[in-house]
Amino acid sequence: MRKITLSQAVNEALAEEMRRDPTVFIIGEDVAEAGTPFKVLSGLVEEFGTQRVVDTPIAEPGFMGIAVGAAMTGTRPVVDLMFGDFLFLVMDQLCNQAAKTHYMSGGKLNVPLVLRTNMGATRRSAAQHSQSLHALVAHVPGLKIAMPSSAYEAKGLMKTAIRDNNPVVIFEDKLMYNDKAGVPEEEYLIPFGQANVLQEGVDITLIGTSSMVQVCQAAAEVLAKEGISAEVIDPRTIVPLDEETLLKSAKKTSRVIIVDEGHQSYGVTGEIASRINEKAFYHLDAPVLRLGAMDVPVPFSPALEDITVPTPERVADQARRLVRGELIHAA
Amino acid sequence: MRKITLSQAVNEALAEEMRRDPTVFIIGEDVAEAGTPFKVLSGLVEEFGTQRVVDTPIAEPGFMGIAVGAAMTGTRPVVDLMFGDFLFLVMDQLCNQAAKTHYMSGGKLNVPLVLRTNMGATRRSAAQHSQSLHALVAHVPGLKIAMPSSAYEAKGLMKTAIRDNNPVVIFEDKLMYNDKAGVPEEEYLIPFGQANVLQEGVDITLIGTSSMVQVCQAAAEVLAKEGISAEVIDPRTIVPLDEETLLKSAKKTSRVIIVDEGHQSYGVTGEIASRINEKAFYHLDAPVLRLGAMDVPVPFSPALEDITVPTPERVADQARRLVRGELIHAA
Amino acid sequence: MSAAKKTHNTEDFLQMYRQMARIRTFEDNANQLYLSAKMPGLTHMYSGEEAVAVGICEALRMTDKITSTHRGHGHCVAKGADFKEMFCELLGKEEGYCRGKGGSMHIADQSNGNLGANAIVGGSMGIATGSAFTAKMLGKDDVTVCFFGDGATAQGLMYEVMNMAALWSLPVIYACENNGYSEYTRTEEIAAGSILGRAQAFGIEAHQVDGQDVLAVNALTEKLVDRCRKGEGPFFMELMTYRYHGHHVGDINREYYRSKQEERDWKENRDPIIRFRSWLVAEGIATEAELDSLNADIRADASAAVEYALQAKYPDVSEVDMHVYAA
Amino acid sequence: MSAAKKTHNTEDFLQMYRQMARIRTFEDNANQLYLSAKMPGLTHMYSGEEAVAVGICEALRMTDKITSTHRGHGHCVAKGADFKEMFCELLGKEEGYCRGKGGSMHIADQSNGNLGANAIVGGSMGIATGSAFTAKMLGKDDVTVCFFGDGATAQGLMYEVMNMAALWSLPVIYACENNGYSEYTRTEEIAAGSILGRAQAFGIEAHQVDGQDVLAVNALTEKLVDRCRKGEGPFFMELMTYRYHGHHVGDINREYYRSKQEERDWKENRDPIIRFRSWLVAEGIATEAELDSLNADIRADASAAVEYALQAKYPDVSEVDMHVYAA
Ligand SMILES: Cc1ncc(C[n+]2csc(CCOP(=O)(O)OP(=O)(O)O)c2C)c(N)n1
Ligand SMILES: Cc1ncc(C[n+]2csc(CCOP(=O)(O)OP(=O)(O)O)c2C)c(N)n1
Ligand SMILES: [Mg+2]
Ligand SMILES: [Mg+2]
Repeated sequence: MRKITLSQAVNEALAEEMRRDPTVFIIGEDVAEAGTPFKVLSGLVEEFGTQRVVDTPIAEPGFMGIAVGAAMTGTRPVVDLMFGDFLFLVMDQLCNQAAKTHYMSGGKLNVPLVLRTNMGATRRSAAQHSQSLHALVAHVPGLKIAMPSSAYEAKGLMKTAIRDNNPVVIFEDKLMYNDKAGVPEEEYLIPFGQANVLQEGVDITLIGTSSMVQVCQAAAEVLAKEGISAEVIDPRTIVPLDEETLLKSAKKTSRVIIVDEGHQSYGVTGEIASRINEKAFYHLDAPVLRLGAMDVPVPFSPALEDITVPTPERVADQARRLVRGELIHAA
Repeated sequence: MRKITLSQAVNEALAEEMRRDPTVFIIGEDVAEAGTPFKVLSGLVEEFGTQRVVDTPIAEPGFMGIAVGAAMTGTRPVVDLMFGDFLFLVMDQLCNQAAKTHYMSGGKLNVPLVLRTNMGATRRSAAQHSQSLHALVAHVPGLKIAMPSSAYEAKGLMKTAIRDNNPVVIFEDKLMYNDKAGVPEEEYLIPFGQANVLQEGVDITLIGTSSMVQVCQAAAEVLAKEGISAEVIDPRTIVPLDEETLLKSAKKTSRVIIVDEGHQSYGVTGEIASRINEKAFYHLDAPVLRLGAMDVPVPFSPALEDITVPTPERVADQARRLVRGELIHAA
Repeated sequence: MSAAKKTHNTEDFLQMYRQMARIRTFEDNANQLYLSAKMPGLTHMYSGEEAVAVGICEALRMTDKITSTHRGHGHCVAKGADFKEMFCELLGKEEGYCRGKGGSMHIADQSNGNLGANAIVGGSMGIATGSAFTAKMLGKDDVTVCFFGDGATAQGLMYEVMNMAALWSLPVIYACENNGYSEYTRTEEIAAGSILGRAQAFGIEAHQVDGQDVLAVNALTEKLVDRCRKGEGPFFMELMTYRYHGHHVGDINREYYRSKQEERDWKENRDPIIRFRSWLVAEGIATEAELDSLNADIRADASAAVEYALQAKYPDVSEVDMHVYAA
Repeated sequence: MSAAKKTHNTEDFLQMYRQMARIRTFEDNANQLYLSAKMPGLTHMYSGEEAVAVGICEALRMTDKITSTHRGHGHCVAKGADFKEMFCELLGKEEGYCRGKGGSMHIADQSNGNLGANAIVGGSMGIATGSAFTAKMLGKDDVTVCFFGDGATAQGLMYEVMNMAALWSLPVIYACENNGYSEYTRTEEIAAGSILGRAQAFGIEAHQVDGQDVLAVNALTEKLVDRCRKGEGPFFMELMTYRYHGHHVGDINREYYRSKQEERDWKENRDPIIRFRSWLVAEGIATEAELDSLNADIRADASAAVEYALQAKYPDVSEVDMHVYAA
């Protein structure tokens, strides 16, 4: 299978959907000629024109609001939010308006929009350009949240997101834009709410989101050499969440670690851990462990930034201790 | 001890702190002559004047930003955000600016401000005026989050919040403004990060936030009649969280339910449950259970709204089943 | 009363009268439901501002869109909604426009182009602009009117979307209902400079109009809607008006922020319905008797709708988690 | 070159020259650090815009405050910062102004009244206005200058806080650095109407000034600062300027959004340092030789600071969770 970058995969997904459906359009800052600072959209304006690849002023709440209204009236906007950190600017339009309109209208109005944004630290971009804020939007009913972990995933999830009749927030890891993966030439979609078991195992389950899937895979490799067989699972979408697959694995391995790049507290790891604890409690041999990013604003200094995020070493270390039963907290 | 309403308690806390410290001021919509729609601030403008009880235009991001700058330069603003739902409008100034400034400046700049807002459904105010959004801000490092559960708590926590050198978000339950409790005439403060054990018990621990403390207490009463002894705990602040007290209780009773009025998924209950599971796992006889608000936008219709939030009946019911060992999920 | 456009016939005029009277009657009934504790929650009355909603909406087609506010009953009626579904919504009943899920502050009537009331002040400005974006992108000649209050001009979102609407020549009309107050605060205290001037600074043609004069509002709107359809939008209108009731139905003691004298003056000397009625009679378009009977019909209609809504059933509890996501 | 105020003496003029030259030199070194892969991340160069920061900051006292932007090195130097702590910060070292935690986009120098750069476009507008609020509330006569780019005028926050600043007569000056571009987009494409007009519509006195003429900028600022201290604020300035480098150091191929000819024209014909240098020499305030030696000193100073910063140590890993909360 040909290999393309995550960036190309997103670009292809958008181009294919825009060809298929003339109501799909892109709106955001420097999306047209510049193709975004990450160059993910290069070439799209040439094919679809500035009416469908729309450059905006630097007014995130404004163009988010415009997208909501456009979506309510018959189009399918793909909003390009340059950095995930700017989510804080569009929360009202996203969470008070887009997320609630279908419900508040008793099902009469739909808001089929996609908010494309990114996440991920260790790019030396400091506290306002490095956050992974997916937990925030996952807390708001009415939104769906997708977290692609590779080029293949990014394309399939993006196409599904565009066809979904609800507001979908899709987080790309900005450090993965140049990572390549096999992506078929033929069209495919990846359904929401179906986790992907990347590797089967019997001793422990490693659940990772976005780039933490790679971190889990790397940890699994290390563990394998030590005779520990890890199952690696990518939930793909955290809303809807494929509880069934996660629970099945937890019951099988009886040990679970959840790895996510959002801040650990009040975030994604706590939710997934709680659901597993609640519904697979009597199958667990050890507490479900969590590894999120540290609860600190992302520091600029490389010396500090690198230790704020989960690494394969730390995942492997925790896994080892879980399997060896070393993590029994003193009474 | 005299009894006063939660509303009066907040008013007193503000007045006392404003008398003590001339740099404290209040800023928000209709806070002066109107004393806010909930009349919580009545009388303050008469005592402190419009220079310190500042009416603003309807511009939440704007006055939040002004408060951040004011706090950085030597004053202590108390921002009045009329409804907790409007948090979505101030997230950038609160989470990208206020929460991170101290860290980003390497400790050189402080942002000692209080954001007073509210939470709570069942007031027939529908989806944009009923949300309990404390989990969102709890996820952001740099903010402290207080959730008073009575007039007594509201006064003591507010005074501590004003003296804290960090941005503090304090959520009042808008349905409790007229609820009375004993509040001493003498000054007192309630330290952050110290949970309150309202009632000791041995069979099960009920952890509740804000008005859910009352819900837990009511459930405990019902359970007591059935011979089930429940311990009721109010964490008071969810950031910082008094893990120690919660773990101690969990280890003692070996069964825990967490009750919170925010949406259940990706919220407060998951975090607290995970920490207890993780650190008291080998002491638990049953999975930690969670009762949050339903994962739906708050509906207007009373017929629907009332069933979205946890009630004493549902808490008692879950507690009973936990104690009786009925909650073992099928493998 | 300003001169009516020649294109209007008797039925057009009576329709404007009828719609204004329907709004007033709707609100009187809603207030009564509140006072008799039959309505859940609070609501914001549109009484006094009828000429704004009616003057504008009578210049629109059914396929044109509007966005509305927390004070939205008037817009909803003016854009063609039925009493029955409206009262059902206000009472949280299953047959309401939003199946009882939205209530007064979120009432929407998609079939008539009302994209919904909004409980976030200024919250619909992006939505209205986006609706105009759709029209332009899909090559339709629909126009969108964005209703909002003077208080909402303080929200930055307005300037963000006006900038884009101007840059992209979108068919949207920003209709600022300046009723002199936002909640308990006078407009002068919250708006520096000039509201019209702000729109103009973004290159948007802006007009002030007497919001108590339904014909003036209608004439201006017709002109602007027409130009919007030709791609000459956006436009901005500031409609000078007044709300008779408190900020919401529970706001009874208002003297600390506005005088009874002021209220009396607007009600007695500038009421949009009284003024228009006199004009209709003076011009020989309708007799007092005809208008009285029209009013009586509206009142009967409203009473019947209220009765119906009071008896109607609440949504089944199983609906609580329906409509969180669209299929 | 506009006439200098009589109050200025030779040292004032040389200080302006020195500060502009220091900024240029700082940026040349920072760019070099990037090109040689010694600096973590990206950074935004201020070169070309020196007269703006210096003309303004030379009209301020140390206790006056400024807020800065993602393109903030110039503001930081102009407000009195030292090279050593600045380069340490850019390299993420412990001795940096923010102990390496902020980096280029968050550099702050509280001791000189710089409340910090900001990586959210427009994000500091509230902060600057709040700083002015403090001055007014505490009865100090400090003035705050809010620096921001033309692109930031699209952010609604600006209109929200200008409204309040105008209503409350706050001592704040909004300084719009109009360098013709926001990222890869020309200002005309993102700003409808008139930037000055927008401020004026909020009742704020607004001035446009040649941002390449340090004396013009300084003279205007002195006047406005003075009036701010007397309670006549707020004010708005639009400073017409140009950035020589790309949007950030990595933005090398710029021809798709602006021509080399345009860049050359600004650099050769409108450079603020060259212009001011000729004026200083023509007026007999300094000789070419004196200025050359001044430049040489600055270059040496910068090299030493860079060397120091490169050798300096990173913060200890234990610092990672320090400063999340203040004691
Ligand atoms: C974002 C937001 N802030 C505050 C409120 C509370 N609120 C509801 S209506 C209102 C006043 C609105 O005034 P205006 O826009 O003039 O409309 P009017 O009520 O006069 O029709 C306020 C402050 C709100 N609903 N939303
Ligand atoms: C809220 C926000 N949106 C977008 C960006 C990305 N961004 C950084 S600088 C910039 C352009 C700013 O233009 P301008 O304000 O004119 O300043 P200049 O770079 O020209 O100095 C953009 C879009 C950002 N940092 N913050
Ligand atoms: Mg008003
Ligand atoms: Mg610029």
